[in-house]
Amino acid sequence: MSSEAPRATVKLFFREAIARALTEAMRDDERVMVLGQDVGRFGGSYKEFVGLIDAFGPERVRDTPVAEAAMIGLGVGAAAAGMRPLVSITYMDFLMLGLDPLVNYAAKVRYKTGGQLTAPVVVKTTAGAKGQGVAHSQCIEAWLMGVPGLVVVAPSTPADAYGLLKSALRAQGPVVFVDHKRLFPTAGEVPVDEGSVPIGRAVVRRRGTDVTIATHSYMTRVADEAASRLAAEGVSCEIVDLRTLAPLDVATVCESVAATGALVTLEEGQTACGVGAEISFRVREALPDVRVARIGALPAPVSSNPILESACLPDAERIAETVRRLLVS
Amino acid sequence: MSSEAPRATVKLFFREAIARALTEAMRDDERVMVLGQDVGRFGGSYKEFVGLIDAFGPERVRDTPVAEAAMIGLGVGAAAAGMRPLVSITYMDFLMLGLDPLVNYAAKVRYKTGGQLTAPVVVKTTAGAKGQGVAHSQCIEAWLMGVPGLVVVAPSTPADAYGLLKSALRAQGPVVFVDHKRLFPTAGEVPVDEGSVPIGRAVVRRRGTDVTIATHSYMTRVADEAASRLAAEGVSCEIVDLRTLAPLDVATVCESVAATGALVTLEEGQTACGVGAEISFRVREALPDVRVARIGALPAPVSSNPILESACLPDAERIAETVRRLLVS
Amino acid sequence: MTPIDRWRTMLLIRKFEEALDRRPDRGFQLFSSGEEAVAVGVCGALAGDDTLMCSGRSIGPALARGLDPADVMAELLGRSTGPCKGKGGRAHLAQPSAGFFGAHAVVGGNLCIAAGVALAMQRQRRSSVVAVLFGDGACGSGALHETLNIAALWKLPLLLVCDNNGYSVATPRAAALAPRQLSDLAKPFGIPGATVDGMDVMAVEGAARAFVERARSGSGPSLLECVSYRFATHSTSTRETRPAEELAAAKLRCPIVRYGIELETAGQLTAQLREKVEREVDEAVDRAISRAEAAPYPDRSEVLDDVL
Amino acid sequence: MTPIDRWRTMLLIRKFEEALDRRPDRGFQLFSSGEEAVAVGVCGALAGDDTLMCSGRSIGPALARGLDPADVMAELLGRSTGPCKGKGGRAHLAQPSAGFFGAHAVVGGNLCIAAGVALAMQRQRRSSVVAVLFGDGACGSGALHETLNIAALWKLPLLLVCDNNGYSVATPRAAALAPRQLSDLAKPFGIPGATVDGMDVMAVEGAARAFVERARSGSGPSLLECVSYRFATHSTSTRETRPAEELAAAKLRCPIVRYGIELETAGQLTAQLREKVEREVDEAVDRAISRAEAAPYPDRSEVLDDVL
Ligand SMILES: Cc1ncc(C[n+]2csc(CCOP(=O)(O)OP(=O)(O)O)c2C)c(N)n1
Ligand SMILES: Cc1ncc(C[n+]2csc(CCOP(=O)(O)OP(=O)(O)O)c2C)c(N)n1
Ligand SMILES: [Mg+2]
Ligand SMILES: [Mg+2]
Repeated sequence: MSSEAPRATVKLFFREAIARALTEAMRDDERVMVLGQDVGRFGGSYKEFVGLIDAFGPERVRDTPVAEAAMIGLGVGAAAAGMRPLVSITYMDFLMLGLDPLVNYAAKVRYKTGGQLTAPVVVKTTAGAKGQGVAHSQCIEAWLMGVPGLVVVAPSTPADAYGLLKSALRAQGPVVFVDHKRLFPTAGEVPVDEGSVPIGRAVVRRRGTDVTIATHSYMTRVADEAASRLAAEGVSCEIVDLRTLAPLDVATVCESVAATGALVTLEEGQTACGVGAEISFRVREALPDVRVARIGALPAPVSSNPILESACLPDAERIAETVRRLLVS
Repeated sequence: MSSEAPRATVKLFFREAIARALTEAMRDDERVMVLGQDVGRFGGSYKEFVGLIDAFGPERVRDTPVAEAAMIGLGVGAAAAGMRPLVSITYMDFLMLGLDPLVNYAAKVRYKTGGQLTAPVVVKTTAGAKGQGVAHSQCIEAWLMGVPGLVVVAPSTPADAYGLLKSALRAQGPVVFVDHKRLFPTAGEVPVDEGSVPIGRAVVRRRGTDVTIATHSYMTRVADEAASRLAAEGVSCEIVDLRTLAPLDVATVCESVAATGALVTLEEGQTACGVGAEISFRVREALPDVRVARIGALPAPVSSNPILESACLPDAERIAETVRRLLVS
Repeated sequence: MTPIDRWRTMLLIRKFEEALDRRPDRGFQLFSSGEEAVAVGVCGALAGDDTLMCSGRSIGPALARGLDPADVMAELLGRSTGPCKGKGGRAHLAQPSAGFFGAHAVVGGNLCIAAGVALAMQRQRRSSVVAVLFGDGACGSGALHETLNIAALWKLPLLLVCDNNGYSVATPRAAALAPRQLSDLAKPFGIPGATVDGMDVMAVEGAARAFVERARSGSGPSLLECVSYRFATHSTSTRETRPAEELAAAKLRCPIVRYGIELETAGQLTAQLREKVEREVDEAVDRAISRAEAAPYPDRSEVLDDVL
Repeated sequence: MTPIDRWRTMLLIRKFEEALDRRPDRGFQLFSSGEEAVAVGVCGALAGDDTLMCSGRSIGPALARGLDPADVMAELLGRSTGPCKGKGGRAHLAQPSAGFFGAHAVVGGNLCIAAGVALAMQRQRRSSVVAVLFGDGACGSGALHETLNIAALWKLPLLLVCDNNGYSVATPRAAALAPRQLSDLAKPFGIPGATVDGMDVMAVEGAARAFVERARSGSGPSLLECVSYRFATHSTSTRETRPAEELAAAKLRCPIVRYGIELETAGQLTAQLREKVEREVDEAVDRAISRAEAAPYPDRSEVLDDVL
């Protein structure tokens, strides 16, 4: 952001920010279309597609059967043939069913055809737990970070959801856009003027001096809650919201960690081979001596049982405790 | 191994070690069966099932259609209902097609049923590149390491292939057994006496003093080649063969690294959120000050083009160079 | 199952779900009111050694299979006295020892698992049959094709029951599925299929019985489509978008009312008996609720139990 | 396509593969000798604006679609002058600008991609049709079901061509697939299907032509099964396990010999013309080899190009 006058903003729910980005993209680019379960008249499980079918009709906003493999395959094939489809996979758990066309075709088609084809599809999918149990709660974005050819974004605010989706719908190749069940009903300021947020740039969400918390998606909000608690104890946390997971903006994290001297990575998913493991490695390549800790779900499936769900997932207290321990170490 | 008289051994190819383990397990346990493409009369793409159909008949050694999701689903369901199936997925790339039953059911069924059911299925699959191109070369074992409820083994020698498969076929829950295209034709000594290798224990393959190389599967052999080169230059490498990736035997790696003071992780797959990222994190929890470097494929799909395939994958020279750089750092 | 038991079980499902729905702590639930005849009809055709699987819409199937309502309620309300210790909940209810292999919330994902259970039955030379309930939504999924093909080749003792309630969430079946009849999907594989009125418990049970016997005799799988309707919204957190007239018309075909009238006409359900059964069902539901209420929640410390 | 061109193209595929097979540096290849009539018949029905996709068994399809043999040879031998710069190779050959959208080596994995390409054609209001070749093996995969269903619902301009060569690697079709005829798989979806002799190029082309016109006119997809036989082993590194008599009998049905006799009988292929065409084909193959030999390999430094 430059030093010019602050941009006028409007308050939008996260789900409205998604609908707005799609509305603008579909207005500007005839090639953009939406494929997904209940995305048409129903407007999406989280109402994030409300209004699109009225504006653009059922040819461009298509309800699909429950067939994740074909849904992604169709999107990928159409993308390779010149369209810009967004495919909605309501639960990230079921992205597993469509990994073959995404990973084995879309991510590789540019390479394997020597640049003749590319598949600029956006696969939008919803991660995270909210009382729906073991097969509707997973966060597998770390898997995608290890797939050359894929871009992965995971915004935490309506403004970034809007701006990153705009960028994703203009990207060169496939983008996985990860949102979160608990984010849809959150609200935030979004610039009134049309624009976009560049892929590949993290942002400092909260300034602090004692420790850097690097996180993404819904956990950014949980980190902020922890940071407020810690502030009351005199501990100052800087929060880096990664926003894009592939390519990772290591520079922004390093800049923060260089100043604070300590890094806590935070993700809702599993830590083993997770986002935090990767960030930690990359940061320590530049800053070998910083203190590091990571936080994620405990190594168990996420039950729909509210007690077990909350026991499994990171919360403000676990984050605060981890920071406290790290800072005395 | 104890200090008793050395056990008598016999030289077996890796593929023969697999067939032997299955033969013994099927003889001992009526519940063991094999499901896979071309596993019957044909004997498997790598001849690793040769002889089984003659010994145990087509009811227990079943050719399946090309339907990876159903193959794994059937194995998982049969396992939950009291059988001990081994499902063969010829290429790990196509494990993607069957991740839903493996991850969303098998890995979670014990948890979600409160211990009423468990699914002791073995999914045997072949990772790695050998001239077959972008969709037949991938190593995605790191994904599986982040799935609570899954055990993942990846032997590098015929003896471990035999012994770990024996253990896998007796495990409590689902096990993914990862072998490698380039390992099947390798030979090694296997104990004459029947036995097994415990899950969850790494092993030091080569003793050394200057640096620890932690690796698994075929890369263990490439590491050894690099270590021999480095030995000629006076650099002494210790090689830890992880053998089991989940649960990781961090203690054995740490013991080695505590002595050498330097760790290089080596895998054939992608480094981002990979096996090396995880090992590095875990080792540095115990030993924060060791020097660490990681090696994996370059961030590109693996072409069938021999020049590009070899440029993408780690080789002895890249390993040696990484070690040299690390030791002067 | 006696006629009165059939009616009682359908009523139990209805009242059980209504009671659950009234609880503010019920969490996310999928109800099956309107579809009781499908679960009850299928279970009427199963023997004790057979086993049932279903989708996330699992309350009807679990109760139809004869699970203790108190156990089911405890599980749904997250109590550790549930058969899954409160870990499974609605979408993953299971009690294999009671012939209920369980729910699985992945649409289509239960089909090949069910075929695997049937494979185990076959290999263990048991004469048991596996019945698996799934929605019309699952018929768009490739898992059905893969399962039909292998089940046909291997003659697995499997009854595939499509509870076609006309919608996948808000998408009408016709917008998502090209086949004229969903049971036609079995035909290319040489698998027998049938489509019956899923609001008619006797039609469901009759068709299921023939297919179960067929499977039991070693002749392999079959596909039964039961055309039903769901009276509730897709889930407790889903908004209603179906036309009000359609919903009203469907409610007139209520399987419980309909079967009740049949039994009355046949002189099998007197006003007195009806009152008695209704009272018993109410008591069973009350008991289920109070037993669940009295039961403890799991402790946070149990989060890592039963993983490996 | 003229009759002589049809015969020439089949001969080109055969001789091209034979020449490639003789090279020690050919790497891992899948040959289609015996199956030439399928690719050539289907391509005979396609217009210039249509596009073809196929499985990893891609040499026949690429040459049938009219790619320059020298370009194809360069790609297969890993030269950077190939249309994919030597990165794709056999399993991933592609030249979209020539109407060949390309090969994809995931069995069944090309089906929904092809449907997506057809969706793009439809949305772009082009009158183009997508033809996708796949093996009998792919018919066990759920991807076929999902693709058939959506293609039927959306009336996609898609011709699904199953080249049923009777085997998936070493597994006979009957051991892997329950349907009596693979084209029956289209029926439940209301999609027209046909099964033809895949060793008869005119039968393939005739059936394909009707289905392509249907698709072009907006009437949607169809499924064409071509019953063929593969003369070579599954791949250059696979052992042969099929009965010798079966193989010998199939070779008697060679599509090239057969069509050659038909043309001779019709007076369209004289001895002289035959000799001329054979010589031209030999020259084309020689030229392909020598052009490829003269071309450079990619440099190791190109490993990271074209990733993102
Ligand atoms: C593979 C998969 N995709 C999406 C979902 C989300 N989802 C849950 S229920 C449902 C509708 C299923 O419809 P149907 O099979 O007809 O069953 P019904 O809800 O009507 O009982 C969907 C799409 C899921 N659970 N699994
Ligand atoms: C999803 C998937 N599973 C397994 C394989 C390995 N594979 C390569 S070719 C092949 C046989 C396919 O048979 P078919 O479809 O009949 O084609 P054909 O080889 O006969 O041309 C198999 C199983 C694959 N490529 N993709
Ligand atoms: Mg339904
Ligand atoms: Mg074949």
